[in-house]
Amino acid sequence: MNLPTTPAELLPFIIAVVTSHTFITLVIFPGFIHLTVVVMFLTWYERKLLARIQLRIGPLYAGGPGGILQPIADGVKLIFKEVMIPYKADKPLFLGIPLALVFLGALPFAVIPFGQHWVIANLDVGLVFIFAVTSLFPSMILIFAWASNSKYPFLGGLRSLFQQVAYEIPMWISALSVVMLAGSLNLVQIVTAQQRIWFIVPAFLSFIVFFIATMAELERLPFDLPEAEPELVAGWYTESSGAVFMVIFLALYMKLYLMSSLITVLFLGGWWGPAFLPQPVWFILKALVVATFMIIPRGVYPRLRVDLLIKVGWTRLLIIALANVFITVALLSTGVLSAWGL
Amino acid sequence: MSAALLGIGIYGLSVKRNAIRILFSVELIVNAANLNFIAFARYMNPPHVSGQVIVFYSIAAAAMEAAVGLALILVAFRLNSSIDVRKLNKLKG
Amino acid sequence: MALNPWLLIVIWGVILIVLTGPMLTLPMFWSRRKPDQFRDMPFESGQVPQGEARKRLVMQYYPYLLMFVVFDVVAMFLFAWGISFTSIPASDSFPVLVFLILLGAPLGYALKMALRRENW
Amino acid sequence: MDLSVPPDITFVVLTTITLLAAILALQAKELIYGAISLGISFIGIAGFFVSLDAPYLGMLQIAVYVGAVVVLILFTIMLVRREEADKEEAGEGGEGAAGLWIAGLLAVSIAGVAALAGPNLPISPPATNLPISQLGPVLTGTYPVPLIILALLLSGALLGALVLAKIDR
Repeated sequence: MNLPTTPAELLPFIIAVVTSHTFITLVIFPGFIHLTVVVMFLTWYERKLLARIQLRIGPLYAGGPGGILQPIADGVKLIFKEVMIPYKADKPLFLGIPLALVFLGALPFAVIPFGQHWVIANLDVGLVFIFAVTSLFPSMILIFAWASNSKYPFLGGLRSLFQQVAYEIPMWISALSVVMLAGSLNLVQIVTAQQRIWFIVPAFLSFIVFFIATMAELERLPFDLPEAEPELVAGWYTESSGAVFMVIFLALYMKLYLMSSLITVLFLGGWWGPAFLPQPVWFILKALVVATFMIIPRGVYPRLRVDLLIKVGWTRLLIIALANVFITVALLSTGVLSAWGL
Repeated sequence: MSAALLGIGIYGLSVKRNAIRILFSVELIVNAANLNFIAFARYMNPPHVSGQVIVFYSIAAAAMEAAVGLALILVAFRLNSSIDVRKLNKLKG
Repeated sequence: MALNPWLLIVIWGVILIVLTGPMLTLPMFWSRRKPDQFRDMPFESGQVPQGEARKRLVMQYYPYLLMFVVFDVVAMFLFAWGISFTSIPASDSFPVLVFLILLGAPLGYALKMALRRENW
Repeated sequence: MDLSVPPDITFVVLTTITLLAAILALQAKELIYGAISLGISFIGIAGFFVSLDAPYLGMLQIAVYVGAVVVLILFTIMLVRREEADKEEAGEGGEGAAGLWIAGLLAVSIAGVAALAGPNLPISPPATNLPISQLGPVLTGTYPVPLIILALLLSGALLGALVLAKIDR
């Protein structure tokens, strides 16, 4: 297929581009539209679920069954609200960082395989790519907190920084055992290796560590100190309003979905499932189940104290994760797992 | 390209007075060297992975250098309440 | 038609910028622009903010940050070893285990230092 | 569809980003902006690594430099923050010019040597990819001793930085 030279060739060219697999993966299915829909669904889902836990009704009036159109109403409201930029705030950073957060939250979806062929970029270093991109979040948050020139965001940003920094390492090291089992960093190959058994079985300990670390990374309760309402109002995004708030909110839910997808890929067998449903459906279902388990504690648990939180991350989780590496080494070299072709 | 990066780094190293900026310059120089390692490893015939391994170590060492350097800056700041290297010329704090 | 995956990631990034950028740039057109000293005041539960917001930080958690830098590097090394664990001879894994054990000592010391609050 | 980007364009774009960000890192008025542009410059270099068939190192670069070192730098900037520390250094005039000359001469001479030697370098075809899985065996099999030395270096750096940063009471 060549680039069009005459106007007559333009229309067939456009049709060919739009119907090509690459275009569909980029824009429609694992791409932009799918992401937007799922993230909007997640915001509604979280509110509804929490409401049920607390014997409330939750969103109801925005239209659709159970007020499922609530996110759209929220979005329209937030877009047309006034954006307040605090006095003496650093304006370019204050506006730029939220966009960067959404960008970074959505960028790793390029390498997450939603099905055998439903992946935007089949990258050889996919897992490390995700880790590299997510490791940019702490600095972004710190800069945003600094830029808003206010005390609550600054304190919240600091807490967030240390929390994410403390839990990133256990997260990586617990993912290491999965990498050792699969022998690859390519997420497609990692999922393919789980055809016979999901890695949650041979790497159960690292699943636990990864899950807890993920919760902390996402700043969800019981780890939501950076946005502890009684102390810090809304944490590092206290000063954001209107569209800025909407963008940050979107970024946070994007990250929630990203982490659930990552857990699905690493431990829950990705797209594998009985054949009566297509692969992407299985994937999304699993990711939503993981997200549910991440949301539920928010309705149930109190939060920890900040120094205890960091201490737990470094002393317990890191040690468990490192021990887990040795366990995996032992499992692999004794050949216990050879029955599953590992 | 790498040479230009090195040039910027050396310029910063020789001119700037703020210790943190000097650290920036050092990082830039190290990165220029890394880039050369990778490039030469890539254009060797046949391409060889040793260059990448060296850069692996180099990145680790540079990260450690940054950590220690920043700790030193902190100490200097605490002792002198300034991070201007031209004021740090006394041996006694 | 196999495109280079990195190129695809770049395209994905461009799509993201193009489609998410307007979310924040468009509202700027209809948002109020006249500065207002009272409405733009940082939020402090209704109090008038006092003093500088960008305070100097506390040292308390600095050692954790140092540990982060060190273990970031360690984790990347472990990944490089982990992907090929099953394909290399067991004797080659030995240095890595020594590497890990060697790092255990400073980790213990750093934790001890970090947990002692009066040091910072 | 022929959508492969010629390597020259990649090179030009990455060079522009990296160099501009590097210059900005040293010249920005606020240290925070300096740190951010340093991060951008590192990302540009990571882009170079990727385009030179070393994607794993590119990711390592981002994770270690942008993820960890820049955070450390930001934190230190905020720790030592004073009004004076933010001001752009005064009185750079004469020395600034001298530094520029030295740096310029050095860069030009290196570039000159590279330009003279460049055509003689054997350029291997880009088809031969370096698989990332090769990195591990070489790391542990061929170079085990540096690995141990690196462990000692890491330990030493961690301990040294801790002891340095400690407040003596």
